[in-house]
Amino acid sequence: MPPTAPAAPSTAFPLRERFLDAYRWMLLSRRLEEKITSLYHAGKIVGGVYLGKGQEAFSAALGMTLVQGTDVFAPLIRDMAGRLAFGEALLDPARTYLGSALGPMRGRDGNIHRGRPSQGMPAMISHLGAMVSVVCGMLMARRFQGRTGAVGATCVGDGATSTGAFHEAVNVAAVEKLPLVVAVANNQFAYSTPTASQYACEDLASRAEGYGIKGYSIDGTDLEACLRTFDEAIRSARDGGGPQLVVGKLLRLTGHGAHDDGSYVPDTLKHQPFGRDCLDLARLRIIDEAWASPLELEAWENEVIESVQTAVATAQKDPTPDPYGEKWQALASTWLIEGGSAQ
Amino acid sequence: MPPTAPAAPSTAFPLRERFLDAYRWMLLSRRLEEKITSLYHAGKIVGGVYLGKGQEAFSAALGMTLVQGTDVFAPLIRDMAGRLAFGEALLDPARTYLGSALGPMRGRDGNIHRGRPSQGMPAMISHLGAMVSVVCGMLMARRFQGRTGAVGATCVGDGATSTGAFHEAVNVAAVEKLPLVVAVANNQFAYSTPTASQYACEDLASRAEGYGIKGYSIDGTDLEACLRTFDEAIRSARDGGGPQLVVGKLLRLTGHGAHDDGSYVPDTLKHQPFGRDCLDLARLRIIDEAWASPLELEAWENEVIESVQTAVATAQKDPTPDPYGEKWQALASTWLIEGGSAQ
Amino acid sequence: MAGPGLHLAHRRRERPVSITYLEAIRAAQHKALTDDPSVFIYGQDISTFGGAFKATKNLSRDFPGRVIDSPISEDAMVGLAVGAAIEGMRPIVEMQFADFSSIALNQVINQAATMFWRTGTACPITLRLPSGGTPGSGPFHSQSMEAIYSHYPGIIVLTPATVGDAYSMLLEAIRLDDPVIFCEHKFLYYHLKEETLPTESLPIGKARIARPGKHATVVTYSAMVHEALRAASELSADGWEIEVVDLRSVKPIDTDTILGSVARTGRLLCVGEAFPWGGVTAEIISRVTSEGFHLLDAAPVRLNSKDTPIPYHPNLWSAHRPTARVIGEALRKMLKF
Amino acid sequence: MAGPGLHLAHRRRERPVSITYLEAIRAAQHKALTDDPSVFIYGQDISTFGGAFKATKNLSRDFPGRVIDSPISEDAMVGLAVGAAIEGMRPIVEMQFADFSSIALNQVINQAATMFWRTGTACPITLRLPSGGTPGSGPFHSQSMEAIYSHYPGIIVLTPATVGDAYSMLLEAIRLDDPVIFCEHKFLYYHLKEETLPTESLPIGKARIARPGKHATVVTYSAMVHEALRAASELSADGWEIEVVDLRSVKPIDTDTILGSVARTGRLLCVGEAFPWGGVTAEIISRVTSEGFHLLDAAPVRLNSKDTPIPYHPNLWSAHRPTARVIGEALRKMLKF
Ligand SMILES: Cc1ncc(C[n+]2csc(CCOP(=O)(O)OP(=O)(O)O)c2C)c(N)n1
Ligand SMILES: Cc1ncc(C[n+]2csc(CCOP(=O)(O)OP(=O)(O)O)c2C)c(N)n1
Ligand SMILES: [Mg+2]
Ligand SMILES: [Mg+2]
Repeated sequence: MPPTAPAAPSTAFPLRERFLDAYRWMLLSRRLEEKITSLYHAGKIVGGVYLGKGQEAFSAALGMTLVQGTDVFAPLIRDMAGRLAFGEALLDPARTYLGSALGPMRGRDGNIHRGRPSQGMPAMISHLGAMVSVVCGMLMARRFQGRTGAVGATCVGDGATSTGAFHEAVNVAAVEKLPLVVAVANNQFAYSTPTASQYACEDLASRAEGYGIKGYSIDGTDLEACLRTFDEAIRSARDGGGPQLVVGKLLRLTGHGAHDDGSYVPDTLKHQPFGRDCLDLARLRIIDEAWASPLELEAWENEVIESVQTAVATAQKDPTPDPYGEKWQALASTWLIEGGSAQ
Repeated sequence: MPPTAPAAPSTAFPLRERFLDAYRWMLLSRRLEEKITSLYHAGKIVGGVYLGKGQEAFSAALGMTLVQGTDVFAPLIRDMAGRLAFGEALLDPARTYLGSALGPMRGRDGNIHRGRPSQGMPAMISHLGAMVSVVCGMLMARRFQGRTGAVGATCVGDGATSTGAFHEAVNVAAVEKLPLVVAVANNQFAYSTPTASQYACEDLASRAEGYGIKGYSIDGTDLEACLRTFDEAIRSARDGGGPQLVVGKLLRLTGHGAHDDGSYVPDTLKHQPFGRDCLDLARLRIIDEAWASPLELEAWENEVIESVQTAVATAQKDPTPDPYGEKWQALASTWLIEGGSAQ
Repeated sequence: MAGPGLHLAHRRRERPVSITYLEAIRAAQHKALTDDPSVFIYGQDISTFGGAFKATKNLSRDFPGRVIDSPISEDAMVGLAVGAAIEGMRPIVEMQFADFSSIALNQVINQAATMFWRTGTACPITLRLPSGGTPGSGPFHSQSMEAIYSHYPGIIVLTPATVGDAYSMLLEAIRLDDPVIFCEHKFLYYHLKEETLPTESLPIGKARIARPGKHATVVTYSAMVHEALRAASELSADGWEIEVVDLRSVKPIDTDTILGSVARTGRLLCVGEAFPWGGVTAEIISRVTSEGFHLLDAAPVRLNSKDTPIPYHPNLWSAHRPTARVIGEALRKMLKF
Repeated sequence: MAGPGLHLAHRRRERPVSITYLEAIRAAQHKALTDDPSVFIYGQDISTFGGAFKATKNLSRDFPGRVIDSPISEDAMVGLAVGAAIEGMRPIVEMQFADFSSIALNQVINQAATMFWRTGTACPITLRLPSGGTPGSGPFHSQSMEAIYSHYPGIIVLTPATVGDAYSMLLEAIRLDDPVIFCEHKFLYYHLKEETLPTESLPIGKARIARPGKHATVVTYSAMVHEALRAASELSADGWEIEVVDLRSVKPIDTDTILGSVARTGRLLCVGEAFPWGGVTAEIISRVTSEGFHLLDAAPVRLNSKDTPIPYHPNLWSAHRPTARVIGEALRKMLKF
């Protein structure tokens, strides 16, 4: 797995280090998701597959800038890059997608719904917008417990901004001045629905003012912009600046899920600047700036592919959930669980 | 009951006529609510009593500017003035508050929950924010049916802006570019909760931009401002300008309900300009401008009191709901109603 | 609005090709849009995309402007439908999955369901809920929410188990003047096929004897009808004749048909896919034992899902919900007494 | 977290003044805030104002920063509580009225209730729902929502009927590691008084024989316990000894205690204030007839509210819900067979 960047020695923004780090997380995410997609088409994956292609820069920059162990990160369906960058073990997605009994969800929930809440990464429920208030609560707990300096970040799509849950939670965060960073990956579609049928404002970042919070609007395919903006937003939240709303303009470079060809996405959008592939852009930039040699780039590629293969191979050998061993206990208070004829 | 203003002959804003009309609706509302309050304290009212004191200018200006029969008006708990100005018969509130079987709700629902949905005035449910989308639907229906030129207006408080329902509905209205006017009576409190615990922005009107709709911020105690702003907003909505968000700053000059002394409202707020009584202000303005003589003012006062007394007297003689005659039918499809042992 | 019995008056025979449960739902919407200009459909991705399950495929092409994509705002979707219904429209709302209707609960139970009783204004809305479990769908794309909606007054809750019912009950639902929750089972969408669409059908509110029998009655609905039928044919090898009652509508419940069946068999098994506490199976047993106590020769039995969220992994999922095997076992045990 | 039986270990005797059901709720929260720094309360108007019913009066004064006013955002209120619980806090959320929890349903049934099963992380939140009817409160300030929450896995649903239970069950609820829906009945808030707070109590999950008897069993809960007790004492004038079982907790249900009672009496009447379809009464009858069929000498009977929204006018309201009179009539009729 890619190494983490050494802690920045000066207050100057360590662009090269961060950029390279992010690039490697993006690469890992892309290759892992490619592997998952081919497993999906081979019928090896149970349940849906939703991909982050085109959103890796935005997601990785966020995940990387958070500090695992201190901060909270509530990813959504296209945040493989951010998850890995935040510190999710590669085996977690591999096991979950492959239906292993040993993954964090033990076959009870799947794929994008994985998480480790007690380690700062809630396991999303499907209902869009619903995780934002959960992160608020995790931050409130830190405030009660005197654990200062923590930030909580969560991702949503353009579509999720239309949910009442999103609105209520962002407003609560603003009222409580919580160190919340909400990253909106505006990928121009919610499933098949274009933004014109989702909202009527120019830029979703313009919602920030109405909540009394700080808003940022960036090109989500530009890794440097993502890194610098999340650095600023997270620092500002950490320093007591209250909630931050970061909107990244980008394009979903895949169907809604692996089952969807996304044929409704018009070519005109694909040729817009925000329709470019952030991974390609990042690689070109690295070459351009000579931040890494072609050899290094190739080595990373191989390294990433190998770690993906190892994780997948491990997960494929795992046992699947055993329905006979399952005790069907939805309560921690086991003595209050009813058995009986009703089931 | 006060007469309606003659149709404006010119395009110039007929300030005097509108102002005087509005004043009389405000007066009627105030006197009716005073009567209801004293009946409440005498134990004659069933259920809660919520009053519009301090909000009559804002409410009446809205109700008056809408056209009954064409437009939709979904009032909330402090809109006695707006309801009457829109065309609600005085007997409707009188009967509802007094528990008459002959009121629009027939004893099934009470007081502020009254309405006549099929006549353009939905009967609010208690859940705040929930009526906004209903108005959207009433406007969508008009669009489908080719009934053009209609506007739908609804009122909410500062507190209701925190609901997911409010957010979802305003956004839907923006996406569909519906002729919706949302009037936010920012009376500084939601029950006991001050605005500082409700939202963190400077002015709720700043939310308009984030929805891509037009916003207005006015002094809700200034009747002229209310009349002119609603005139503009309603005209703009009628002309295809999409949703309009009008925020009126004012102070609730009463407890949350007749049961509440509102002792938590700090004196400093009461001494702010927006803490003044809009009815007093309007009367002073009339006298100042010599728009009506003291004799006329007195005549209106007497007229209003008489009509209130007549309505209340009528309602008091009405029969109360008869539980034995009640058929307990929640479905229009009567043949699908279950009787039987379960009840 | 058609009264009882009239509801199929104007139907003509549809072209006789093999049609799935999902296609029947699409056909019913097509017919409703054709017959009644006050019908429109509102939901996520239902317009040109044709819906997550393609239940509205081509409808926006055939009925421009009447099949509208909504934002991801379930509360507002239902609120909007209620408002339109007040004004005489007959909206259909498609939830992308039944599970997401939890967001709209308030508008359903408090706004739509109370409208007629409170104000005398009818509220003819139809909410289509793609319901029930399929392998790999997990806790939030598998729920059966009929118990939640049926508990509240002012709502009709339908659970079609056949292609024919998917078609005729949806058509009738749209014509009813009340809010209808239409629980269409995703497991049946593609599996279930019939040759033609029905030209006649039982009215809403009537249960159907899906298989006649005399030794025991299974009362069930939706996808579980097919598990019960499988169990019944398995038991027939041993000479047991199991009667299967398909409720069709869970609110109202056709108690008479159930009592009639139990009168014949003396034994009652209730099967539902929903969670075990309360719900349809409890309601049925409660009614039968209250109103037909003397008809029972043995204790009634019920089968529901396990009392946990619905698992994602197919291994767990198939153990979580009742199946033909489990139903068969329960029947054999019951028939011993 | 305390296991069963341990839950009252550290309680001392409270000062012996007359205390209402509402005051007991306040006292329990006071004690919880005192005993456990991880407890906090979140809700509308609960801080300096002390809540719409004054259930948190003075608590923000005594526990600064731990009793927090929320915006009018029920979904976010519960979501926030879940997040805090993940991190080891024990939040109490006050809904201003149970009816408004419809807005929070999704966070309750899908977020809180699935947390432990899905992730293994405990979710100890307590939702206080001021529930049930009072005269003049109407359709949206009177609801009893226990059936909705009990249907979903992963939730404990409590319905205290006495001052003592309001106190001890709330304390125990806060200590449990699972989401608890605490249905406190508004009709009992001021009416119900006891001399002291309990120092001991039955654990959650156990029902209580509120009145022993031998001719018939009434199983009920919350405010209806008192209607049933009134009916029972009325019938005692005619020599009938009616046993009244107070469920205390409707999920889980103490089926053994109920079966024990029915075994003694042979007759079962279930009474609930909630709507008639499904719910507690159906669940009880279904359990008793499934598990104790041979114990019954007559058909079980159930009484619920009418199947309409809850009326505002007291005339209608008193006819909508079961009362001592109606319960008495039902018992007399049942005792004839
Ligand atoms: C409340 C709710 N309604 C509907 C859905 C079904 N759904 C799943 S993903 C999706 C589109 C999401 O769009 P967006 O928020 O833009 O995220 P993206 O998929 O583009 O990353 C929808 C409608 C859901 N998950 N939750
Ligand atoms: C969803 C919801 N939650 C809680 C309540 C209880 N409640 C009734 S009025 C009120 C305060 C409303 O404040 P605001 O919206 O500012 O209107 P105002 O009373 O000031 O006119 C509250 C919390 C409710 N009616 N609906
Ligand atoms: Mg999107
Ligand atoms: Mg207010």
